[in-house]
Amino acid sequence: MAEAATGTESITVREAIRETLSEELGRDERVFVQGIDVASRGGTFGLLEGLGEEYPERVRNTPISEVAIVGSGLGAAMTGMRPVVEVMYSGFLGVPMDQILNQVAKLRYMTDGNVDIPLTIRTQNTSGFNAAAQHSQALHQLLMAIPGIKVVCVSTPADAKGLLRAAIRHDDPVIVFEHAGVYNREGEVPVGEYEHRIGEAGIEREGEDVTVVATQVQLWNALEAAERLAEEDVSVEVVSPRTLDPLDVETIAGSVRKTGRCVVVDETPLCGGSQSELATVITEEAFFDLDFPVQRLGVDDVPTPFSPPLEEEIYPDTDDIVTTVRQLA
Amino acid sequence: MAEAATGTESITVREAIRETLSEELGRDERVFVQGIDVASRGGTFGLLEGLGEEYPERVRNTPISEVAIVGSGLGAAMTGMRPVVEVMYSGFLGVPMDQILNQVAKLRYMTDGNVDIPLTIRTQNTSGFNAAAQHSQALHQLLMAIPGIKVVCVSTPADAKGLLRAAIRHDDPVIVFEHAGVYNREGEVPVGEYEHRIGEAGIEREGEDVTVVATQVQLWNALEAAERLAEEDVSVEVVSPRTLDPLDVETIAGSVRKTGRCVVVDETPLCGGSQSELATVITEEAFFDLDFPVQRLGVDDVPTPFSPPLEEEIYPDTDDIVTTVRQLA
Amino acid sequence: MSEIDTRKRVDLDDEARIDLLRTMQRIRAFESRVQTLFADGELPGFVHLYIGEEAIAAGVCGALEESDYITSTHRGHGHCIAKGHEFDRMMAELYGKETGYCGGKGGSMHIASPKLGNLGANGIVGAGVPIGVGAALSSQLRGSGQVAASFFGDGATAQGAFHEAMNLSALWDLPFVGVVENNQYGEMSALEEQQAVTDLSERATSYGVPGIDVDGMDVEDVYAATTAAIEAARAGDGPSLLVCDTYRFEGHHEGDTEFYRDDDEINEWRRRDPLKTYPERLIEEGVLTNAEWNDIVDEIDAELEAAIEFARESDYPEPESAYENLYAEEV
Amino acid sequence: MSEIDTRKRVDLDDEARIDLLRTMQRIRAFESRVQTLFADGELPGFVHLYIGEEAIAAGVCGALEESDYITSTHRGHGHCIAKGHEFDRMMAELYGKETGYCGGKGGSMHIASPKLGNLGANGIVGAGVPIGVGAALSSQLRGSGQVAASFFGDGATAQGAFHEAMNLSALWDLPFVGVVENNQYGEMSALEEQQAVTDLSERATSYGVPGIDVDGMDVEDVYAATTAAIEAARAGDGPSLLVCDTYRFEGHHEGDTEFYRDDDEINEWRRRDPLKTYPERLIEEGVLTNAEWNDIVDEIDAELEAAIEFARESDYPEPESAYENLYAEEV
Ligand SMILES: Cc1ncc(C[n+]2csc(CCOP(=O)(O)OP(=O)(O)O)c2C)c(N)n1
Ligand SMILES: Cc1ncc(C[n+]2csc(CCOP(=O)(O)OP(=O)(O)O)c2C)c(N)n1
Ligand SMILES: [Mg+2]
Ligand SMILES: [Mg+2]
Repeated sequence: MAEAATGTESITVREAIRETLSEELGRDERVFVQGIDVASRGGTFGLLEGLGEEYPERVRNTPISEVAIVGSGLGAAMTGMRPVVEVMYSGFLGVPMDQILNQVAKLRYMTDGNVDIPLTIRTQNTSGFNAAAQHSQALHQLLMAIPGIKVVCVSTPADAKGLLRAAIRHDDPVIVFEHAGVYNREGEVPVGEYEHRIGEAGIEREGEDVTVVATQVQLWNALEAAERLAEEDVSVEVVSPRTLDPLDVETIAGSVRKTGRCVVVDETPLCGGSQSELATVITEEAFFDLDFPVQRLGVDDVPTPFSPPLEEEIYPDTDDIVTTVRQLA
Repeated sequence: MAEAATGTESITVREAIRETLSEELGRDERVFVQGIDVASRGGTFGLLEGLGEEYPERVRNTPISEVAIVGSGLGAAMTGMRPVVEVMYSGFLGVPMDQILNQVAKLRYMTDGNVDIPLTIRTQNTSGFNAAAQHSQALHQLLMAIPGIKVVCVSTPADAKGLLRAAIRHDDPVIVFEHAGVYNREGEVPVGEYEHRIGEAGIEREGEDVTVVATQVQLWNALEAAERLAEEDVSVEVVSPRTLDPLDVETIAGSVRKTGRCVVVDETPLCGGSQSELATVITEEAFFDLDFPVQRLGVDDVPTPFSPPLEEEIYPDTDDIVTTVRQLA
Repeated sequence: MSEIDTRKRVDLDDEARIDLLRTMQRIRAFESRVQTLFADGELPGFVHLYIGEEAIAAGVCGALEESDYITSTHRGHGHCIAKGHEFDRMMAELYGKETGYCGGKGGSMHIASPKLGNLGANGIVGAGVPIGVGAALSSQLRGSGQVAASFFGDGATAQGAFHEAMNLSALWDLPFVGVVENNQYGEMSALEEQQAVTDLSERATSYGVPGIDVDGMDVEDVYAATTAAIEAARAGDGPSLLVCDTYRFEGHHEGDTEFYRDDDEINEWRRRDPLKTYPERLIEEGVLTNAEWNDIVDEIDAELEAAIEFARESDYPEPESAYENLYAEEV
Repeated sequence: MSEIDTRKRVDLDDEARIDLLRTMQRIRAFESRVQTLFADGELPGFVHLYIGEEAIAAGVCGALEESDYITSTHRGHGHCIAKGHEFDRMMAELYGKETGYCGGKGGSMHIASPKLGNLGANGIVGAGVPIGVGAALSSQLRGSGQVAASFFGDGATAQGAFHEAMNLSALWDLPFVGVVENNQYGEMSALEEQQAVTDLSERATSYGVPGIDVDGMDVEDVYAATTAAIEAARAGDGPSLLVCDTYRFEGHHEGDTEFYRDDDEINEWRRRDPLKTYPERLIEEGVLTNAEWNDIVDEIDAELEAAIEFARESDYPEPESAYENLYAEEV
């Protein structure tokens, strides 16, 4: 944890990301940002607007070359820089996957720790924009399955600030999954150089009856569901993993040991999804306290269709969470 | 199922693969094989030796261009051919990952079924060859997480023949994970045009006390462990999933409902590994019959180190399976 | 490898020339209506318009046979229209309706009918090129005489997929035509900010492939170059790379503020608008009267309005259909 | 973009020339012993030997400063030796011992010491090129004056990663040198079976980068070309691509039966063996006496035997160390 925060302010995820990048660029000359149209347009969804003018040398537009974007970021990270590279949509991660799987994630290990890799990869999951199958994906489950790169996921403005800063200052490669669906979400954020600890989950709402573990858009749905269920006297504890790999098993399983019932909600397809990983470690840690098997909500193993009613169909929503919790409670 | 088999013969996995490819090339002019050095050297581990001379037009050496190898296979599959493309090591799958993730797996869905994609991708997991981190990987968990491509894994000679033939004749994309560690394994195979059904698991050994679900090298270890445990009067049922996606939940969970105890052994790293997916669906289906949480054996979330004692350390072996089963029994 | 004479005059009779013009106008009209429909909030998702680049799709697909293949891009409506896709099912797809070419699953970035030889529009820059090369390989193996053409942008030439595919197609003398739609920008960044060498036809020399500079604002030049490339391809002389200079008159996608370019540049290019210059030329050359041209425009507009009506009145797909057609063989 | 005069004579005094020879001999001696040790079953894993290609590593690394960077390949022992890695820790790594450069975690395909400027040997063909370009970017951003050179094979030029990296390095004028080790084969397939254009220096023109044909059997030619490329790089004139013609005298990896090439071809190339021609030349030119050369050979052999002894006597790493050093920051 860098400096203690004094007070909070209410900002959006979008603002938190921009602010944090601006601050880190200002604080440390080794930090630079590269990606497609990051300097001019401000990257995906215009998040970084103006940053290119503030730091013309260190906010760099690249060609449309994800292998080179990630690979050159890695080379720079091994040689004294702290790059923050952007892959516009998580759906594009397949393009530079070898650089991530075999280079970024393995080079430190293969050299027995003789080099640090302070590389941050920013990308974002998308749902709800009718952007169709290639652009609308949640893909953090693939990265969780790769030892050697840490995976964090941004749900709230505090996450955006705390996790992105932690990633940039971290000496290991970290991939930060943002989500297009939460960029305009507003929330309280500690002022100052606030940093989340990588590997620490957060209890976003306390409760007694059922634990809901949720990320990104689904975290907001879970909080809404909890609100609605409270009216029915069902007390829901909402846990945000924040760091998906490494996972804060203690906090998450601790909650489930208390409630005995658990729902995991995420937007990854169910087969091989993050839900399965979470359900498994929760079950291992809290087996004898569980009244029912951990319930998983996610996409039922199809790509994301374009048409609005189809896209709505496949993603979990607040109603789905409410219904599932009710069945357990 | 094509034709009924009459009798069996004992062959190796290696022979079964070569034979099946040769037969399918002979039977159907739409089938062709491409990959690095497949024609001359016979591909990875010389498996396809001589096939290039039998079918010079349809067994094709490619440049070292996995994106083009897979992508052109896809284009050919959409236009009347039934390509079998080879990615030498599963560790190289990161290179053509976008073609797999966004093209092969999504094109049928995105066109609402207006095109079939009878593409087979052959690759192989490796362990035990001191081939180090990039070449020694089990990566089928990444593919299981992608809806739109079916994932099968070859453990025995019968699998090699039955699954590879099924993949080639299948109208959907199938990725066949072979394993360098089982190529020389011998076993009984039904003669004739034998085909496994995609989506069907196999009970490789019947037992009453504990279910061990295992693949590839670990399946052979599991069978060995079962043999040893039998001497201690522990009766182990060994299940081979064969098809990892779609998974034959009924057969696997059926076994666990009977035994009440389950160990899943695979060579994927534990976080996000196939073990978590299997443990989750087993737990969901057999929760109230389980005496203990499903136990997972795999790699404890590191890449594969080169040095023999280190590599031995990280992979499960027969002893590990025996010990784990004993704890449950 | 063959030498291709791009300046070879192709025989285009009046009817053929009018067909080229009609195709361009179909695209222009379609895209213009899509623009307003999107602005009106009628169309969900992202939309990348082809306005300004019509001569390329019309010229290339005009030279292809119906049975030939194409792969398309995120900016793909023009390719669809030129390859024979109908307005109504295209429009329905943009609305996300069940009557769309993809039953609503594809949308703007993925409209395609493989049955019409369109192997897919692609949201991944560069990813269609290896697929196109695979169709060419298939054609070669089957001895079918078909050609495959892949459309892609200038930006895509920075992607590894483009290079791997070009090398393979050249190595195996595949009947393939790579069509670079060089509209001077990849998203909001100019060509020279993305490519070390802006003369993209240079990238053909790496593979010993003819790299042909084409005036992408002149449908006949595109047609002629494509015809030559196709002839070479069908003759077994291997692939070509056509670098078509063009310009998109609208933003990268709808909603783009276009802060990165000025009106002078846009106006300069607008003077070369193929939907201005080509009808003028045909009228001047007596191929077409003004009245006939107006009739064509009206006819297309009428068809388009009917298509919009069709789309609007079509039903959304049943939600459950989201789970259909992922696989041919269900278990 | 700069014009590089590759034929520019470089000043090489006697000592420098002997150093180049010594480096080559160090590589040859090392690889030859590795070959027998592997045949004797002493070394686990896969081994790809650099025998025949020594002039490239020696010439390139001879021209680099210690603080400059390289990225290496599956055929990387020669690069390591030329970049200053010691025999003993290299040999220990090949044995999988804890005293190896990577504590036994890397092995033959991944020996590297980032502290010596070697950013990693790579088992993925082509994957080191973007990493090298990133080191050059870092150097440019830090204003450190360092150059990065990436070694890769002819086969790797068919990989997209190579192209994306070359374009980026050229676009940004990065201090980067791409070194193609064109040994005429990728695995068991000849250059012409893999590359549509076998003159690989053509691939530089796509990026406006000097593509320099280098005699990869002549260490001074390699040294001269690299020196020119480095000068241009340090002057801010951007990257170069050196295409070094060479030949591997042994199989692709140990165990390769070499069915795909005949003795005539091998013998033809062996006549140009730099470990035959260069010592002859230096002796002929009076730079070195026969006796001095023999001393060098003996000295290296002695060091090598000591290194083997060191490796043999070193311990295997503790099994638990398999779980160490994945991360700098454990949670
Ligand atoms: C692999 C990948 N990277 C980035 C993007 C985001 N993107 C969509 S269109 C586009 C620009 C493409 O430029 P170009 O190829 O010139 O085609 P144009 O849009 O100009 O027609 C980019 C970067 C993408 N879709 N895929
Ligand atoms: C991405 C990838 N594909 C395939 C391989 C298997 N492979 C290892 S070395 C090699 C040949 C490489 O040829 P080249 O680049 O010319 O280097 P050389 O071995 O001749 O030095 C191949 C295909 C690999 N390691 N990585
Ligand atoms: Mg463009
Ligand atoms: Mg080679």
